[in-house]
Amino acid sequence: MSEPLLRLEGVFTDIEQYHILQGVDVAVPAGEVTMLLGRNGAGKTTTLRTIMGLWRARQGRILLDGRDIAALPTPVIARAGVALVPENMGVFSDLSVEENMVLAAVSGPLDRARLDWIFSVFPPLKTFWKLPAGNLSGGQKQMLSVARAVCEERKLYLIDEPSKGLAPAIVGTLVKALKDLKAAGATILLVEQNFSMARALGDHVAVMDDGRIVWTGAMATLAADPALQEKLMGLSMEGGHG
Amino acid sequence: MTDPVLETKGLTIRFGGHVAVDHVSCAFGAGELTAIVGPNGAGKTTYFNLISGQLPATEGQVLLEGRDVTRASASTRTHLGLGRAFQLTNLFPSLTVRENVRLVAQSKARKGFDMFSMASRHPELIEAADHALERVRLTRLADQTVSALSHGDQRKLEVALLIALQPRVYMFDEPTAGMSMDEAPVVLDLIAELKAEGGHAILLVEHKMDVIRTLADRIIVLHNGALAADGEPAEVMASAVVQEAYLGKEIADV
Amino acid sequence: AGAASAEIRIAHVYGKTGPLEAYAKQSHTGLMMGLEYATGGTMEIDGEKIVVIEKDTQLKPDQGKALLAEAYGDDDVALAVGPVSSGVALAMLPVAEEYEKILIVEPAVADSITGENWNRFIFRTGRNSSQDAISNAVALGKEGVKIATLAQDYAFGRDGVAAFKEALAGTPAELVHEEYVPTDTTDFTAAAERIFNAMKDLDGSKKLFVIWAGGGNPMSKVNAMDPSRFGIEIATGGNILAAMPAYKEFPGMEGATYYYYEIPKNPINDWLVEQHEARFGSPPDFFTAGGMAAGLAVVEAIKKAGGTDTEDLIAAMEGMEWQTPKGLMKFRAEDHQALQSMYHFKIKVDPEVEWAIPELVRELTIEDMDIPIRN
Amino acid sequence: MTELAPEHRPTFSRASLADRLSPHAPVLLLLALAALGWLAIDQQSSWLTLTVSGLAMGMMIFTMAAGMTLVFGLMDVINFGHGAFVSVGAFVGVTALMLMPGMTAEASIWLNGFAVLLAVACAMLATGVMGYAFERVIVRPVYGAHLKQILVTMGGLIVVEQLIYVLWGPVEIFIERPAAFQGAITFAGAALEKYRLVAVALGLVVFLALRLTLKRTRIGLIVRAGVENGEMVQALGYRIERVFIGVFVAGSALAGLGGVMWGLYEQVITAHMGQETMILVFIVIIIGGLGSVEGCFIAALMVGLLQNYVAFLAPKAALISNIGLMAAILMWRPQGMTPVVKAK
Amino acid sequence: MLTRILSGDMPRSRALSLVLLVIFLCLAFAPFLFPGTRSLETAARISVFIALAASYDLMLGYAGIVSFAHTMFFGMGAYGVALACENMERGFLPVVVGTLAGALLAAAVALVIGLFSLRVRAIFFAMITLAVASAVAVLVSQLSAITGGEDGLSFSIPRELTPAFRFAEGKLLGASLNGKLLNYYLVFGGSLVIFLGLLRVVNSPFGRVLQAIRENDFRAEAIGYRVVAFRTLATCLSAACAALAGSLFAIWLRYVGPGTAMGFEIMIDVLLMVVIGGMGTLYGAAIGATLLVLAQTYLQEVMAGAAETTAGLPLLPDLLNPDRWLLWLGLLFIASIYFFPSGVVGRLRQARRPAGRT
Ligand SMILES: Nc1ncnc2c1ncn2[C@@H]1O[C@H](COP(=O)(O)OP(=O)(O)OP(=O)(O)O)[C@@H](O)[C@H]1O
Ligand SMILES: Nc1ncnc2c1ncn2[C@@H]1O[C@H](COP(=O)(O)OP(=O)(O)OP(=O)(O)O)[C@@H](O)[C@H]1O
Ligand SMILES: [Mg+2]
Ligand SMILES: [Mg+2]
Repeated sequence: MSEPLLRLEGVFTDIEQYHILQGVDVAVPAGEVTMLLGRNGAGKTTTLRTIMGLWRARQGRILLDGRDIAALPTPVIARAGVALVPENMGVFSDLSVEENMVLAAVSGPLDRARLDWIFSVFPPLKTFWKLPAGNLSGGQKQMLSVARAVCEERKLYLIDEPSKGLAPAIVGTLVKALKDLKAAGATILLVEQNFSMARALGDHVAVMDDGRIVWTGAMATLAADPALQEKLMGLSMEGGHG
Repeated sequence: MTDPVLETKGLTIRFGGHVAVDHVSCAFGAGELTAIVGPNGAGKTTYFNLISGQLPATEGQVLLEGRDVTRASASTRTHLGLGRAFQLTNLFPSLTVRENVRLVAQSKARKGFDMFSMASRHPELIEAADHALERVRLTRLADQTVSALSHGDQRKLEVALLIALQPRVYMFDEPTAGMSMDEAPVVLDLIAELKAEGGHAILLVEHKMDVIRTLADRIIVLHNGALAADGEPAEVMASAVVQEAYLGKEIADV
Repeated sequence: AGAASAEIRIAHVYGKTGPLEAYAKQSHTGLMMGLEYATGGTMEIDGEKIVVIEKDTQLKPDQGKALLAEAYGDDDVALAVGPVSSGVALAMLPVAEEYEKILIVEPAVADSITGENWNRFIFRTGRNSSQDAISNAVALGKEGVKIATLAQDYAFGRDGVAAFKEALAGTPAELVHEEYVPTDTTDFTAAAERIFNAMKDLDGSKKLFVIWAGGGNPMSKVNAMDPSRFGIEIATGGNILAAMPAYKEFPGMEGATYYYYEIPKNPINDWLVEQHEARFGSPPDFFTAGGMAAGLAVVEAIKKAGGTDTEDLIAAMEGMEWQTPKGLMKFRAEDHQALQSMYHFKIKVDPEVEWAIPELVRELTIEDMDIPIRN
Repeated sequence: MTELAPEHRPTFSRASLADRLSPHAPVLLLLALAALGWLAIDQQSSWLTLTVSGLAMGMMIFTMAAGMTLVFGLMDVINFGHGAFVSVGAFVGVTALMLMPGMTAEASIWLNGFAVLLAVACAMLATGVMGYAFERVIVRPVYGAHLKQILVTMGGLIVVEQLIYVLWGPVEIFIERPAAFQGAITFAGAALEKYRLVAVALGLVVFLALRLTLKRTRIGLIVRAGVENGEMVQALGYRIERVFIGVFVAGSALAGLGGVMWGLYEQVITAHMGQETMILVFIVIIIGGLGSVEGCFIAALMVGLLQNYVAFLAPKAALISNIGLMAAILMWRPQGMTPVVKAK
Repeated sequence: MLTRILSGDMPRSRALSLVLLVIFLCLAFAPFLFPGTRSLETAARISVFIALAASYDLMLGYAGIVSFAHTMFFGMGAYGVALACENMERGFLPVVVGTLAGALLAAAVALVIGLFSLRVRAIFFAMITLAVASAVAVLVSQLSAITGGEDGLSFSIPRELTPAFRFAEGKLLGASLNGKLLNYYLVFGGSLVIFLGLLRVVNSPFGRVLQAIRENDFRAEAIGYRVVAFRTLATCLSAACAALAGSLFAIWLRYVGPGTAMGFEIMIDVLLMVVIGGMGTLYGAAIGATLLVLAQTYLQEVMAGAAETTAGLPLLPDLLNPDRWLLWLGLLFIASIYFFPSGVVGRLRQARRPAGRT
C-alpha cells in the first residue's frame, strides 16, 4: 500500500495535567475514508484536535505528505489543506450563514457550482442564507459546519460526528455527499458513533480506547464480525435498523 | 383519559416573517412518553423553547396542569414542574460536576435566597445531588470540573440535572446525540425507568429511529413548524409524510 | 528634643502630584526663594535653621487632613503653608484649629477659607476670589459699558460672578446677562448664541466677562464665532504664563491680573525675576510670587514674634505688614486675609514673545478695592 | 442527488411594517432630532449655527470613538487606555505642528492643510506603534477576560499619562490653530467656524474609509468570528493574532487622529484630556451598539446635536442630556441602536 | 468555632493564613504597635477599604457584575453621615441616622439601576454605571448649597470620638487614650463585622447561585433561579455594604468631598485591590486593600530614596521622581495581573479547588 496521506506515530497529548493520548499510531491512506471509532472519552476528538494543532502533541510525529506538522501553528496546517468539522460544530453564531461560508472560503470568493451542490445537500442553508447562524436549529448548525469544511477543495477532511442531531434523511444525503467528496479524490478521517453510517462510508477502521488505538483493519472485516464489534464497542443495541 | 399534565393550544412563533412553530395544539398525559420527530429545522427545539419559556410565544397558550403559564418566566415554569434538558450541552463549565447538580437540588428546595446559612451545612442537598449522579453513573467524576468531561459525559450530566429537579414534565432534546453505542443505553434505560415510575409526562426529541421504536408510546411529527402527524408509533412511521420528508431512503441501501 | 529646638520646622503641604502639578512646583520654588531672600541666604532665623518638610496631598482633601495632622502632631512643625486647591484647604482648616497651630493658606483662592469656614489659626497670603472679581470689576466698570458674564455652573463660578456683580454695582457699568455652563463644557456654541441673542440689540460698548477655571478654553472658542459681529468684546482676568499664548487672539483686551513678572517695580521682584531667570531659565509666575510672599511672611512673623509659639505668632501676624514681590501686603486682623495690589492690564501682542503681554494700565492698590469681610 | 433531500419549505408570512422599518430607525431618529430642534429654536441663524457645530462636534467624537468601537466591538476588548492614545496623539501632533511654524503662520489652506496632515501622520504613526506595543504587552494575555482588560488597560492609561508628564512636563500646552483654520465664515447670519468644517470633512473620510474596509474585506468577519471562537478561525486558516494586532493598531491610530483633532479644537492639551473625553465616547458607543461603525457614527451625531440644542434651550438640562439619551435608547433597544456583536 | 465565624471558607493554605493573621493582628493593635498619626491613619484607611473592596468583590468576583458606581454608594454612606452630623445637633444619633439613611438610599438606588439595566449584559452595565456615577458626581458638585460642592463638608462628630476626649490619663504603649483611639476601634470593628457578614453571604446558598449565574446565566434561569432578581439583590447588598464602609470612612475623616468619597480614582483603587488580591475570594479583597493602601502611602518615600541614588543618570531620576509614583503603581499593578492572574490569594493557594474563573 502506498505511503498514506496522514500518519500519526506514537502521539502523546496532555490536556492540563491529564494524559489524554497515550501513543496513538494511525495511518490515513490517500483518497479513502478512515473511520475513527470508540466509546465516549476514548480520545477521538482529542486526536483530531491534535492533528489540527489545537492541542499540542507532547511527543510523537504527525506526518502530512511525509512532512511533520506536529509543531506547525494551526493556520499553517489548515492552509496545507486540512479542514476540520469540530465536535461542537464551531459555527460563528454572531455571523450570518453567508458570512460563515465566506470566511470558510479561504482562497477567494465562494465557488458557485460547489455552493449549489452544497445547497442541494443541505437545503435549509439556502433558506436561511442571511440568518445569524446562532439562530439555526441544532441540525442546521451541523449542516453549516460540514458545509464550511467542504466549500473548497481540501486534501484531508477531519470530521467529528457529523451525523449528530441530523434527521435520518439528511444523514442519508450527508453520506451521499461524503461519497461524492471521496469520489472527487478527497481523503477523510471520520469520527462517528452511528455505526450504520460508519459502515456505509468507511474503508478502514481504527478503534480507540483510553487514548490508544486498540484495533485497526478494513471496515469489511469489522462489519462482518458482530462478535468483534461487541468486543470493541459494545454495540449491544445495534439491532436491526430500517 | 385523565386531564393532561401539559397542553399547548395554537402555539405559534414568528421570527420576522418566518413561522418556526405554526399553531401547534397538543396535549401530553401523565405516564406517557411522546416522541417528537421531524426534519432538521422543523421546529422541535423551538417548540420546546416555547413550552419551557426560553422564547415568548407570538400566539397561543401553554397550559401546565390546566394552569396558563404562557406569560410566566422560565424559572417560574421550572418551579411549576417543567424540566428541560438542552440539545446543545449547556452547563456550568468551571464548577464541579457535583456542584452543578447540587445547584439544581438547591433550586428545587427553594433555598436560593438563603444568605445566612452556610451552603456546606445542607447535607440533604448534597445527598440529592449524589443520588442523581448515581443514576447516570457519573459518581466517579463528581469532583471533576465540567469542562474536563468528554462530550458523552456532559450529555449524561445534562440528564442528571433533570433528574435532580424531579419535574412533572421531562423534556429531552436529543439526549443521546453523539453518545457511543455503549453509553447511550445508560441514558435510555434511565428514561425507560422514569416512564415506568409513571406520574409524569415525558417529551423526547430524537432522530434515532430504533430509540423511538423501543421507547415511544406515541409519536408526533413536526414539519415546517406545523403538526404533521400524531399517533401510534407504528402507524405514524408508516405514514407518507414521515417516509419521504423525514426518513428518506435508509442508508444501508444507498 | 534638643535637636528639634535648634531648628524651625515648617511644613509645605500641597498637591505636588495631580492636575495642578504645574502650580505646585511654582508655589514651592517661590516659598523656598522667599525664605532664602528673607534670611539673606542663610536659611536661619537668629541661629535656628529653617527646615521645610514637603508633603504631597495628591490634591486629595483627606490626604491633606492626614498630612497636616501628621505635620503638626508627629513632626511638630511651627506652622504649615499650603495648599494649592481650595477643596483641600477647606478640609485642612479644622485640623489647624484642632492642633492649635498656624496654617498659612497659599495659593488656594476660595472666599470661604477666610469666610465662613475660617478660624483664628488661618492666615492667607494668596488672593481670594473676591479680590480677583472686584479688581476686574474696577478695571472694566466704565460709563455706558454693558457686561455679560460666562462662568462655570458650580460654587466657584457662581461665587465669582456674585462678587463681580456686587463690585460692579459700585461702578457706572451694568450687568445685562449671566450665562452658566456645566463645569466640563467643551462646546460653547450654545452658550455663545444665547449671549449674542441677549446682547445683539443693545447699544454702547458690550463686554463678555469670562470667569473660568481649568480647561475648556471658552474665550477663543467664543471668539471663533466672531462676537465682533455684534460689537461684543471678550474680557477676562489674568492667568499663568502657560495660558497667556491663548490671549494673543485678543490684542487690546482689558482686565485685572494678580501678577505678571514685568509689572511690579520693587527690589524683591527684581531679585526674584533675575534669580528665577538665572536658575530656571524662565521668568517667575503667579504662584512663584505667591509662594515667595508666603515665605517672606513666615520669616517676618517669626522674627516679629521672637519665637514659634502659636499665640505669639498670631498676635504678631494680625495686622502685620511686609514687603513682597507684589509690593506691600497686610494681614488684616478681622479675617487674616492678606490685602494686596492687583493690576489693571491691557493685552499687547509681540511676535517676539511667545505669549501675549499684559501691559500695566494702572495698579489697583489696597485702597482702590474694598474687599468685604465674610467671616 | 437532490431527490434525496427532504423538501423543506418553511412557511413565510409577510414581515410586519415595523420589522421592515427598524433597520432604518436610527437614521430617521437623527433626522427627527434635527427637525425637533428646528421647531423648538425660533432664530433660524441660531439653529443653523447649533446644527452645524453640533454635527462637527459629533464628527470629532466619532473619530475618537471609532477606534474604540472597532477594538471594543470587534475584538470585544474594552480599552480604557484609549483615552491615553488620544492624549498621546494630541501631544505628538501638536509638537509636530509647533516644529513647522513656517507652514502654520500665514493663512494658506494648502500649506496649513499639509502641515496638519503631516502632524496627523506623525500622531497616527506614534499611536499606532504604541498600540502595537500595548497589544503585545498589555492586552494580549487578557483577551476574553473583560475585567482584566478593564483593569490592565486602566493601568496602561495611568502609566502612559505619567510618561507624558515625564516627556512633556506637567504644564498644559496652549496652541494656536494654523491661521487658515482660525475664525469663522458667516453664512445666513450664522457663524460657522472654519475648523469645524474641517472636522466634518475629516470625520466623513474616516467613516467612509472604515465602512469600506469592513464591507469590502474579510477583516471584520475574521475578527468578529475570532472573538467568539478563535480556535475555529485558526482552523479555517487565518492567523487570528496578526489580524487582531492589525485592528488594534488601526484603532489606536484612529485615537491618535482623534487626539490631534480634539487638541486643535480645544487649543490646549493636557495629559488627561483623552481620559476626560472617554465617558462621552462610551455613551456614544453604547448608544450606537457595540462594534457598529454606522451606529457609532449616528450616535455621535445625535449626541452632538442634542447637546447643542439642549444647552441652548435649557442649559441646566445639558448636564444629563447625554445620559438621558442613552437611557432612552437602551430602553428602546437594550443592545444599542445597531449592535453588530451582542454585548457579552 | 472559627469555621463558623469564617462561614467554613478556610484560607486553605498555610501561607495565606499567615498573611491574613498578620494583617488582622496589625490592624487590631495598630494604635499600640505603630504610634503616630500617619500610621493610625493608614490602618483606619486599610480597615475601611477592606470592607469596601470586599463588598465590591461580592459583585465583581461572585456575581460577575462589573460596576463603576460602587464609590457612588460608598459616597452615599459618607454623605449620609456628613449631612446628618451637619444638620442635626452633635451626638451619636445623627451618626446612626446618617449611616442607616445612607445604606438604605444606596440599596434603593442600586435596586433602580439593577432593575433598569441588569437585563443587558456585563459591559453595558459597566458603562451605564459609569455614566450614572459621573452624573451623580456632577450633581453633588451642583448642589453645593447642601453638599458643599467641590469643596465638600467638614463636620463634627460626637466629642467622645475626637482627640479632645481623653477617657484615661497617660499613655498605653505610646498610644494616648483619647477619643481618636475609640474612633479607630469603631472603624476597625465596623469593618470587621461587614467583612465577616459578606464572608457568610458568599458562602451561603445565595452566594453559590451567584457563581452559577456568573458561569451561565441562561442555564441558571432554566433550572429555576430568577437571574435578574439574584443579580439585583446582590447589587443592592453590596451597595448597602459599600455605604456602610463609606459611613465609617466619613466618621473617621470627619470630612467628605466628591474626590474623597466619590472620585473615580477610588473606583479604580477598589478595582485594583480586588484584582490584585484575587477576584472571587474575599480574602483577596482584604490582601489587595492592604497592599494598595500601603503602596499609596509609602511608595513615594521609597522612590525619593531611589531618585537620590540614581541622581546624575539620564532620564532615570525623572522616572523615579517621587511625583511619578503613580507611574510605578500602574506598572506594579499591570505586572501583578500577569504574575498573579488569580490574584495574590490564587498564588498563595496554588489552585487547590478549581474555583470559578471569569
Ligand atoms: N479540556 C479538557 N480538560 C481535561 N480533560 C479533557 C478535556 N477535554 C477532554 N478531556 C478528557 O479527554 C478524554 C478524551 O476526550 P475526547 O473528547 O477526545 O473523547 P471522545 O472520544 O471525543 O469522546 P466523545 O465520543 O464523547 O466525544 C476524556 O476522558 C475527557 O475527559
Ligand atoms: N431566534 C431565531 N431567529 C430566527 N429563526 C430561528 C430562531 N430560532 C430558530 N429559528 C428557526 O426556526 C426553525 C426551527 O428551529 P428548531 O431549532 O426548532 O429546529 P429543530 O426541529 O430543533 O431542528 P433540529 O432537529 O436540527 O434541532 C429553524 O429553521 C431555525 O432556523
Ligand atoms: Mg468527541
Ligand atoms: Mg433541535
